Formats: sequence, structure tokens, C-alpha cells
Amino acid sequence: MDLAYTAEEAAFRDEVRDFVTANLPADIARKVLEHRRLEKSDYARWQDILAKQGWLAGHWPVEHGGCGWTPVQNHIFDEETAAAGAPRLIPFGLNMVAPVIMAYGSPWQKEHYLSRIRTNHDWWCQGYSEPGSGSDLASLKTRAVRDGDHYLVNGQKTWTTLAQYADMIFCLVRTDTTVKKQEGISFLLIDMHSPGITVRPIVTLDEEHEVNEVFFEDVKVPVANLVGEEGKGWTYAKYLLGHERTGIAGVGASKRELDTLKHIAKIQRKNGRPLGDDPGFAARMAQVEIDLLALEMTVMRVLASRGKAPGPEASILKIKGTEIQQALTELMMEALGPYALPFRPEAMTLDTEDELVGPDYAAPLAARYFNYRKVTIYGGSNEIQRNIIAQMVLGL
Amino acid sequence: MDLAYTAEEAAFRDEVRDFVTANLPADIARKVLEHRRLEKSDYARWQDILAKQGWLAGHWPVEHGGCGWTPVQNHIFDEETAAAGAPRLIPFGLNMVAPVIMAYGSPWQKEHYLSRIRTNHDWWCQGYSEPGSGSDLASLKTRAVRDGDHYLVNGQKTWTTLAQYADMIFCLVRTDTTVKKQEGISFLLIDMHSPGITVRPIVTLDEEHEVNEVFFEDVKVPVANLVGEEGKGWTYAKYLLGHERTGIAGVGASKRELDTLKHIAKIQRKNGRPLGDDPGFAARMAQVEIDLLALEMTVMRVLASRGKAPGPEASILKIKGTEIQQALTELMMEALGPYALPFRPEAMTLDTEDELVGPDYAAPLAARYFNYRKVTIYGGSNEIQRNIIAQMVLGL
Amino acid sequence: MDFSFSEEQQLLRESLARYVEREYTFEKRRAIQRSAEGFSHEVWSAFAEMGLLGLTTPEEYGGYGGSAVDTLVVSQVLGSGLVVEPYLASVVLGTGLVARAGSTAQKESLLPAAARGELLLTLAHAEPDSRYELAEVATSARRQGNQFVLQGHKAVVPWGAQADRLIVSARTAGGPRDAQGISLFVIERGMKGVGARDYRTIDGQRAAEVKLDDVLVGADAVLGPLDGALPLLEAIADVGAAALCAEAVGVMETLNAQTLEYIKTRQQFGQPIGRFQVLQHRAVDMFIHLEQSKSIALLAAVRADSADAAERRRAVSAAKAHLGRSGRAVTQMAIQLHGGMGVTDELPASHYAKRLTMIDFHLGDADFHVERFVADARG
Amino acid sequence: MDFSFSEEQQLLRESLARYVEREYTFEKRRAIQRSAEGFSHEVWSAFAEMGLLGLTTPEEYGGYGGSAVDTLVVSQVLGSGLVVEPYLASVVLGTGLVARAGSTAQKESLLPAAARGELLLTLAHAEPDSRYELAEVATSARRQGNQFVLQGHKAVVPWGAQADRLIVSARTAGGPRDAQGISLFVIERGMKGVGARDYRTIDGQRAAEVKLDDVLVGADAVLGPLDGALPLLEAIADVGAAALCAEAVGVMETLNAQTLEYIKTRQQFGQPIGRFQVLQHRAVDMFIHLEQSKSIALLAAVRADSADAAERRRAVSAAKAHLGRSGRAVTQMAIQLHGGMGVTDELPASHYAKRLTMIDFHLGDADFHVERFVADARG
Repeated sequence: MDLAYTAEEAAFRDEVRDFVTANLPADIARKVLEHRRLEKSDYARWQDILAKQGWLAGHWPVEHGGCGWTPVQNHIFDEETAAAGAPRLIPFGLNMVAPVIMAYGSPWQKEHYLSRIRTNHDWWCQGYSEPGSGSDLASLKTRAVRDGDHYLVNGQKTWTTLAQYADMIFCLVRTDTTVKKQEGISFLLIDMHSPGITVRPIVTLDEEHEVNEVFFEDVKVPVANLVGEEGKGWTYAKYLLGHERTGIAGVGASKRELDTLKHIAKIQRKNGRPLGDDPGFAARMAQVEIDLLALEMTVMRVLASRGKAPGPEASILKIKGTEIQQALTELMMEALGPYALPFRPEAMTLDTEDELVGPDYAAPLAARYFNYRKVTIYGGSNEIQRNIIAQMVLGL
Repeated sequence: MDLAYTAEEAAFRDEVRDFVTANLPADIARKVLEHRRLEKSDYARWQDILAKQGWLAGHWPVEHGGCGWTPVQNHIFDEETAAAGAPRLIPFGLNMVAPVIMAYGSPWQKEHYLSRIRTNHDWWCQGYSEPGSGSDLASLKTRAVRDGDHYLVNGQKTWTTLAQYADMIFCLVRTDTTVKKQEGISFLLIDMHSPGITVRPIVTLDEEHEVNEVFFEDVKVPVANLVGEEGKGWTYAKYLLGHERTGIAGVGASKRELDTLKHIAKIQRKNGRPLGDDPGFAARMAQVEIDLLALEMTVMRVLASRGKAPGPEASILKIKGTEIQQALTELMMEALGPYALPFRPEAMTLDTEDELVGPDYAAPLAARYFNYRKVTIYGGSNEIQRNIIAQMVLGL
Repeated sequence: MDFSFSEEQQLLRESLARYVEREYTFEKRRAIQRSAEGFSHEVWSAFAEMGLLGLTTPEEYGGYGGSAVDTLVVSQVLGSGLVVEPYLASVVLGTGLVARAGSTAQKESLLPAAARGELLLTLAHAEPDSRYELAEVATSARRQGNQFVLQGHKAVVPWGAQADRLIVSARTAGGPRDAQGISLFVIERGMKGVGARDYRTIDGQRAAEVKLDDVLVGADAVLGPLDGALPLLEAIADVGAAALCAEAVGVMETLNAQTLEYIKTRQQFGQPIGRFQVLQHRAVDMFIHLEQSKSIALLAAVRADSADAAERRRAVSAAKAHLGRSGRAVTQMAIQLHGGMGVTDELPASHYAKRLTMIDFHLGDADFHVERFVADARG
Repeated sequence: MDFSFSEEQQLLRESLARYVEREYTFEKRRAIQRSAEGFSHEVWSAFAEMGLLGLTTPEEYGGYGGSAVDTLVVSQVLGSGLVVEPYLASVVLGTGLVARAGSTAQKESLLPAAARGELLLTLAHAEPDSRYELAEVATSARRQGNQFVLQGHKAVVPWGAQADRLIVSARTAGGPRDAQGISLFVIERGMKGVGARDYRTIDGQRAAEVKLDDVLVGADAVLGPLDGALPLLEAIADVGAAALCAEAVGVMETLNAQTLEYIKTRQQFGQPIGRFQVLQHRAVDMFIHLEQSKSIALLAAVRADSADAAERRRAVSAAKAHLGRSGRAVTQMAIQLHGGMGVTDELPASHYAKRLTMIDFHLGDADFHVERFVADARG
């Protein structure tokens, strides 16, 4: 039992920190730390910087062009970049489709797509959910019909995050309607620039545009873009979901947000004293901090015990991670008092400053609280995660 | 909209208060207020006093020998007696079997049993639950087979509160095994002194004896003791459950316990100051007080809107009432600090005082916290109550 | 004890509910919010015609002399329909203050016009660092001969840029947190030195930062007792808080109904999601919150007019704290039960959710009111 | 970073777990509890033989010089088996204090005997009004020549009537809540003026009120620095709290397993009640609490021995606060899922529930530790 980082890990942390200090653009960091809107170019700029360093896919195996970081190194990387205010890495290519391609993709897919992901060439998005299939993913209806050397895809995906920027989408599609629903699903890689694809924004309750509907009308997809075997899409999807859930604990980002919360609580006043000195508010902050401390240890335990592909226990990380994220947004909003009320989308960029309307950190926080209600819904709602644990871990 | 009591109600309150002040034995009140054990004789003495005054069944209709109190009067009576430290009235006769007999009993049953309940002659208990049928009450197995002018009863009931004192038990029994499970149930009134009945104590986790198993071995029950029709027991049981749930909000008793909690918090020290001055503890107490204030209003609204037999909405009263009761026991235990630990059953009587071991109110409180976990389980667990609301009120 | 509403109250509720249902569609609300002023003069006039705007105005000034229970009836319907118009600011707070403490001249000049919908009032009280503390006033009103010079910054003033008259609190004596020394002034929005920075609020309304820069007003602008306005502010804030509780109940009632409807219709795994026990129990918890909230909001409304300040404060703080917490809990469950749809702008429920959440931030949040409840009980 | 236990630790855990499973049946535990002393000398001797009682004793005094992580390993198994024997009092706290601060003479006279199971130690520190504050000591130790006269009342002393030696805190200087002026004394239970009122605790152990009435001790009874024992008390209390957290994890693990087993077998409505989604999610919440508790208890154990007091306090307070709350939550769910059976004396689960709940009341409850966590961070 030794909870200290090894000398190598400590050195790696220093290396990452130094790199981030030297290379993370200040304007991007400020946007992240102040909860402002990130443009496509912000993500792209930072991912290009990492790609140049060879770190965009640092956690990938060396054979696929990664650095073969250990899970602990990857955690350190997450933590350091998050702390400094780096944007999250868009996971759809790096952490979602890439593991599937590595495990089940054709040589060409590996050669072609993995290198383009690693070099930040393609922006990927995820085509899973449909209007009628949210939690019940296997009921999806988007059809892909084989027609010579390509498929014709028709249907609709929804809740597609940042599809408006995407070059590629990985999709679960139905290739066979005559078998059990899980068995008729295939996994396709589709060029978002293909004729027949329309992206329509979904505006969220904070009036932001982050998710989309994606419509497919007779979209031609080469058969070479089928991953693995036809009808095995469900297997690949489950494989992917396991990978998705580790990162979702979001410990690094939550630690940063906790610091921000403490900073805000120092500035906000209650009866002429810092809000952070209020025993009730301080206790609530401390309880989130304690939960987060426990979660961080739980993440490390999972990483230590399993290496890469976490089992259903990883659902815990999703549940606790998102609960903590929400608790932090809630406390930040509460901290503002009446200044939680102003809603000024123009303050989501760095250009428009207006010190008249409350402290400069205030404007995005209530909107962010509402936006973050999504985190217990997406990626398999927390109810679905609990069902998974009940069945797969507890045998209920 | 007028939330003031009428002049008549205010006068009634004064009358009850004066009577209780003059007639409630001080030793009994002390036991109640200090959470000590009540003996059979304590209950009996107080109920005799009320019976003599004609108030034991004050809320019964005049035609059955009651005073015909309105629901509001009954609430006032509850509140005043509870505040003064009167024991709760044992409900099994007064509030549970009596309404069933009034509604469905034979003239003889009404004449005979109602008068004996009203005069505190018979102590009743309830024969519903069985080892295999808790929440799933309708699956009960105790059999009653018709044999001439009597039934022969065989089987077992459990969780029978204070059966060790009881003269009578009302039982749900299976008289027909060939029909749908709800339709084969009948409602019998059984003399606890009958040959073939054995009562076996169940010791609870606080080492108290409050509940029992009751075994029936060829117990002869006259057919005259069948309530209503054979096979209609389920209907009567549901009728009864509706009645049980109004009182279970326990607002009067919870108000008294809240006062006790505040008293304790004034005496207990934290860092040399009264615990009640601690912002965190004070806020938790206040939140229970606010919940209770809301619940009292909800009870009054239910009473005002429906008069007597509450509908499924009354499940709210059970849920919130018991949650508040538990919150109060929890805060009391917490208030004690390390003095929650001593477990001294001998302190449950008034005789053995020992001021050395913590403040005099301390000894029963942790045991009481554990005992009170029962309140969200019995009388239809709170999960069952939520199922009822979901189905009957929300139509889910 | 009588929980029934009077015939007048029932009529009022029904006619308002009918109007809101027919005229105040969700699309119309959206258009109103996006308009320059953020509220609809047409709706406001309709409210005036229905007698809503003079509901609590004394009869001699063209109103109906109604009670806080009448306000509850109206506020609850406004909540159900998610009406954004400045009823709380102008009718409950503004008119309420003038009716309680105004001079005859002030009443004559303000009340009938406000009741007719021709004059919009608001209370400009909070300041950047005051949070919810009513006694915390740094804005100064310096005597200058027979006049006063106002200087300061009023924060998050509801409809501060739309109101015709602002009732501004300012310090005429004492230090920044003293109970004594606070006075109220009625000022015109267009006066020299009055600046209002208008913005939307996340719950669909408007507010403004109001800067007072050497604003010169006459002695006749003083509303109520000089130096002694705090009790008046406390009383009107409680009336306002009770109205907010009633509005919250209306919002919650609709939000619950929408959520119930959604889980009864949304199909997953071959059945409506409302068949899943976990979601059923969540819906039950929402229902219990609603019933308890109705109860405590009623108590607050009945006590809000009470001459006994302790009784009033106790009931209002209990209700506002309760609604703060139950509103938060219900909102979170409602969004979660709606799944992805719950976080879209397109769905009415998400707008109900925003209003229900943010009511906690008006006139004292749950923490504030729990603490006041505790402090008052300690005496 | 390495989460694995050493081979020795694994062996220790396995042999202790085997012993507890075979020998420490629930019925045997019940008999032990009902015995005059409330613990079993036979079990205690077995523990001595297994090396448990000298686990943290320095090697030169007949022990193994183990760490707080070793203590975690043992405590967790003791928790799983709901062992009542005075391990915490005598081995973790008593032996721990002597090993840290005792003179050579004290070590020689106490440690080997304690490690052999021949001498039972306890810490008599808390007082009737001190709640969980370690600096709050009113018991006095008045100098009388070369001796000290102890006077005071020590409250809820674990195994205070069974221990052979009590380590008593008393004030040799300063006022009742001063950090300076606290000293420790080793006294014999049978000394003149020492009275112990023995009683059971609700979590199945024993404690006593210890009255010190002019108890005369020599200067050689002083343990550790005169007037400066508070840091020592704080350090050992943290080691104890970390052990309690580990024990709580063991209790929780068994309680969860029992509950899971119950809902898988108990039939209602024609199926195991574990088929109901609401109960499933409750079981999942219990599982999540357990996993998070395991994590934080590990952190506390690793940091409990740390020379950096700030690091130690932070981890221990986090863990103890977490276990206090998660223990409470898990207990309540476990009892509820057991239905009526959950509140019976006959069921082992109810005894696990009592211990898990009451661990919060030993060495600082969740509120205490959250407040310490906050205060320390503020500095």
C-alpha cells in the first residue's frame, strides 16, 4: 500500500505541467476558467498543440502512434491540463471510436482513421441516440441497406454533441430488421460531408448550441467503412461504453471547479463577511470536497486494479462524478445570491466585459447550472447506470 | 380562507387542556415525555380516565356512543393530549377495528364490541401480517375453515403490536383457497383467550418487547365473529387502512418531540455553548420544524376537504409524518454526542435514576432512534405508500 | 378553520386562468420575452381590465383592497402560466409600499395610474454586496437644503429599466448595516443622474443595475418614515416572498403535470417510462413536495398581512425556505425525468424549471430564511 | 501508487478472517456480550497468539512495529465479524500512546504485557460536556510535592471498568479549553479514589463513567510531555479514527452482503423483492457508499501515521466525516430493505446496523470532522 506517486510519475507530472504552462494559450485557459463559450477554433488550437507534441493520443498504445501512457499517467495528464484550464479533449475520436477501431477495425481503418485522429485532422461525433431511443439504445431505427459496395443510410440521430463541427460520425445503424434487435445493429463510420446529411441545431435551455439532430437521407457509405462484422454493432457499442465511462468521472475538472468555487466564496459577501466563512456554506463545500477526495481514490483503485477497460463498476464513476459536477455548479450558482439572475449570453465571449453587472465570474454560472443537468442524463442516464450495477455487479 | 380556529374550537381546546391538566397522572406523563417504557397499566389507567369522561371514543359518531367530534376537534384533542405527555391511545380497537365494525359489523358486534372498546374494556390487537406476507398482505395463509357454527383457525400472524396485553384480535384469514387471493379473505374477531392461541415475543433491536408472533392452532371462533360477508375481508381491510393512515401523521406527538429536542439542544454543550446555538444544528432543527409546519397544514387540508375517510392522498401523511418522526429521533440522538452510546435498559423505568451517566434525558434516545426505524416499515412501508400514490393518485 | 376560497377569489382565478390559457401561449410568451421591453403592454392592459393591477390597491384609489390571499390566488395562476409580466414588482411590491406608507399626495398620483396599468412601479433595494440582507444599504441620500441627493448602485432591480417610478432605499443616517437610518424615495426613471443597465434574467424576466449619480429629489419624494423604513421594507418583502411562494406553487403544479404527462407517454423498452418504479417514486416525491408546498404557501399568504410581525416572519420564512428547497428538488427531478428533452429550450418544461429554481434567488433564499427563522425563534 | 496489501498483511487478514468466521459466531458474540466482563478472554488470548495485540507495538517490546495500514487490515476484519473485544481501546489507543510517548520504564512495564494480552489499556479522555473537543479538559491534576492529585469525571470511557490501566488526561495548567496545560497519566484501575460505573453501549461494547476522587499518583505516572499532551492526543485520536473508519468499512461490507442476500431471497408479490427497481437502486446506493468508503478509509489509514499533522488531519477528518454520513445512510437503507426483520434483535444485521451507526459517535462525529476539515483549510 503506497499512495505516493513514483518518481517517474512525479517527473511526468512536472513535464506535463511545464509543457502546459509554456504552451496552453492564455485566452483559451481564461475561457475555460471563467466558464465562457469555447469556439471550434479554441478546441482545435489546443488539440493541434498537443498533437504536435505527440500527446493528443498519449494514452494510446505505441503501436497505434500513442505514447503508451499508463492509466496513472493519463490521470496525471488529465489533472494537470484540467487544472491549468485546458479545454477537455473532444472524446468522440480519441476515446470513443478509436478504441473500437483498434479492437475491431480493418487494417485500412486503423491506418487511415487512427492517424487522422491522432494528428487532430478529423473532428468526430457520435451517432447513437435517436428520438425514439434514448435509454433504450437498442431500439434504434436508422437503417443502412447494402447496395453493392456501399450502404444507403436513412434515418435520424439526435443529441449529437458538436456535430456542427464534425468531419466524421460513428453510427449505430440497423442493417437487419429480421433478427433480435441487438443483433441487427452495425457500426458505421460516416463522412459528415456526404451528400444527404443535414445537421439541425438543438438549442439548450441556456440558449447555447452544443447538440444537434443529424438527418440521413440516402447517404452513401462505402462498405469499407463498416467496422468489424455486420450485425455486431451492439458488441462494439458496449465495448465503447465501457471506455466512455472512465473519463466521465471528471476528477481533474472537478478539482479545478472546486478551486473556483472556493475563490468565489472568498469574494462573495454575506453579512459583510466572506461567504466561505459562513459555517453552513463552508460545510457544504467541504462535503463536496470530501466526496471528490473519495472519488479520486476510487478512480485510482479502478485504474490500479483493471488497467484499461473498466467493468461495470465503472458506472460508479459516472454516477458519483456527475453528482459532484452538479453539486459544484449548484454551489457556485448559490454563492452568487441575486447576481445569479442576470442572463447575458453576450458575456459568454471574452470581448464583452461589463463590470457593472455583478462580479466577472457571475454571468455564466446560473446558465451552467442548468446546462449541467445534462450530465446525469447523457452517456447512459444515472438511472441506467444504476440498473447496470444492480444487474451486472449485484446480480439483482 | 381562514386559518384561525373558531370560537367553539378554541373553547374545546381549553376544555381538553384543562381536563388533561387536571387528570393526566404525572408519572405517566413523565414516562412519555422522558421516553421511558410504558406498562400496560399506564395505557389502561389513562384510557380509563378518558372513558369515564366519555372521551376515549370522542371522535366516534354519537350513535355509537362517541361525542361526534369533528376532524378538527379530534386534531385538537390529539394535539393537546400529546403536548401534555399523554400516552397515545392504542389504536387497534378505537381507530382500526371500530370503523370496520361500524360500517360492516352485525348489530350484535356493534352492540357488544363497540361498547367494550369505548369503555376501555377490551384491549385489541391486529392480525394482519404473516411471516410470508408483509407488504404483499393479500398473500396471507392463515386458514379459517367453517365447521358448523364456528371456524377453526390455523396459522400464524406476526409483528402483532402489544398482543401480549390483548383480549381480542381482528384477523384477516383465508376462508377460500379456490378463488383469486384477494377474494378468499375474511375478517374475523377472535378472543385472544381462546384455547390454541400462543403469543411469542419478538425482541426488537432496542431489546424491548412490543411486537409478537401469534400462533393459531385449531382455534374455535364463533361464526357470529365474522365481520360482514365471508370473502369480503380484503374490502374491509382496505377500508381500515385508509383510517389507519390519518392518525399516523402524528403531528401532535411530533410537535411535542420537537419541543423536547429544542430543550435538549439548549442543555447540550458544543465548545462550551448550547448546541442549539450551533448554526448547522439549528438549521437542521429548523428544517424539521418547517416540514412539520407544512405537514400540519396538509393534515388540516385533508381533514377539511374530506371529513372522515381519507383517500389515497393520505399516504402522503404517512410518508411525511414518519420521515419527520425519524428525523426528530435522529437529531435527538445526534445531540447527545458520546452520551448516545450508553445503553441502559434499566433506565427505561422511572425507578432507577443514575445521574452519573449523562443527562437524564439521554438514556432512551439512541434505542429510540433504532426503534423508530420501524415507522417507515409498518402500516404499509413507505415504499408501498409510494406505490399507492403512483397508482391511485398519479395514474402511473 | 376554512380552506375554501371566496366566490370572488374563485371567479378571479377562473377568469385569469382562462385568459392565460387562451391568450398567453408558450409561443406568445417567447415573443414577449424577445421584445424590446420584455413584457407585453397588451397583456398588462388586459390584467388592468380584469382588476388584477388594483387588486391590493385601497378602494378609495381605484382598487379592490384585496388581501395577500387574493395575491396568492393571482400569483399561483401567473405561475401556472409562467407569465413574465411585472406583477410582483409593480403590483405586489410597488403598489403595496405606496398603499401602506405613501402620503395622500403620493397615493393619489401613483395608485390609480398603477391600477389602470398606466404606471409601472418597482422597488430598487438590493445592492451589489447586500445579498438578501434588507438592512444592508450603502446608497446614500444626503440632505441638501430641503432636498436630498441620492448616490449609489442598486443591484438586480426587477424591471428597473422598464418601471416608470422606482422606490429607492437609501441611507439618511447610520452605517451600512444599521437597522436605523434607512429611508425610501420615489424617483422617476428619467430623472437626471438615474442610469439603468437593462438585461434579461435567466428566469425569463428583466432586471437592471440602477446607478444613482447625484440624483436630486424633493422632500416630497420620501415615502414613509424618514430613517425608519426598515420595518416597512421587511413587511413588504414578506408580502412579496409570500407571493413568490404562491407563484412557485403554480409553476410546480404545471411542471409536475408536464412531467407526469411525459413519463406516461414517452416509450422506452417497450413501455411508457412511467412504468418503471424508480421513476414512479420520483413522481410521487414531486407530488408530495407539491402538496406540502401548497400547504405552507397558504399559511404564508394568510399570515403575510398579519399585524404581528413575528407571526408573519415565521410563516413567510418557513414557506420561502420550503419552496426554495422543494422547488430545487422538484426541478431537478423534473428535468431528469424528461431526459434530454428536459434541457432543451424548445420544451416549456425547461422554462418552468428555470423560473422555479430562480424564485429562490428573489427576496431571500432558503438559507437566508432558515437563518431568519432560527434567529427570530432565539429572539 | 500501489493499492495492494503486502503478503504479511494478506496472511494476517486471512488468518484473522478464518478465526472470526469459525470461532466468533453470532451466538458466541451474544454470549460474550452478556458475560460479566462483556468480552472474551479466550478470544483475547487467541488474538494475542495471532500477534494482533502487538501489531503496532515496537519490536523491542515484543511487537511487530506495524503501521496504520496493518491496523486497517485488522480493523476491517473485526468490523466484518462484529467483534466486540477492546481492540481499539487497548491496542490502537492505549498501546499506541505508550509506544509513542512512554518512558522506557513505562514501555517496559506496559507494552510487552499488553501485547501478550495480559494487560488491558484504555484512554480515559472525554468528559461530560466536552463532546468531541480534545482540548476541553476540566479534570485537574494538582501538584502535591513530587506527586499529582487527580480530580474529575471522565465520560463514556471505552472499557473503563475492564481495563487494567487507564491513560487519563488532566489539566496541569490553563483553563478548561486551553490547548496548553493538558497532561496524561497512567493510572491503575484499582487505585484509591478511582471509581468506574460500568454499562453496556448500544453498539454492543462496554464503557464506563470514571470518577477520579483525589487520586494520588507519582511523577512517574506522567505519560509524554507535561502540559503539552494535546498534540499527542490529537495524533492518537486520528489513528483511532482511521481504525474506526476501517472497522466501519468492514461492518458495512457485511451489512451490505446480508441485505443483498435478504432481498434476493425474500419473496413478495410472487418474486424476490430484489426484483423491484426501487430496492435495486437502493442496493446500488449502498454499494456506491461502500466503494467510496473503502477509498477514503484507505487514504486515512495511509495518512494516519504521517509526520505531517496537516496531511494526517485532512485525510482522517475527510474519512471520518464520510463514514459517519455514509454509515448512517447505509444503515437506514439496510434496515428498511430488511423490513420488519431489520428491527429485530434476533437478526445479525440489526447489530451490524447499530455498530455502523454508532461508530459516528466515537472520536468525533461527521459534523465535528467537517468543521475541523473546514477550520484546518482556513488555517
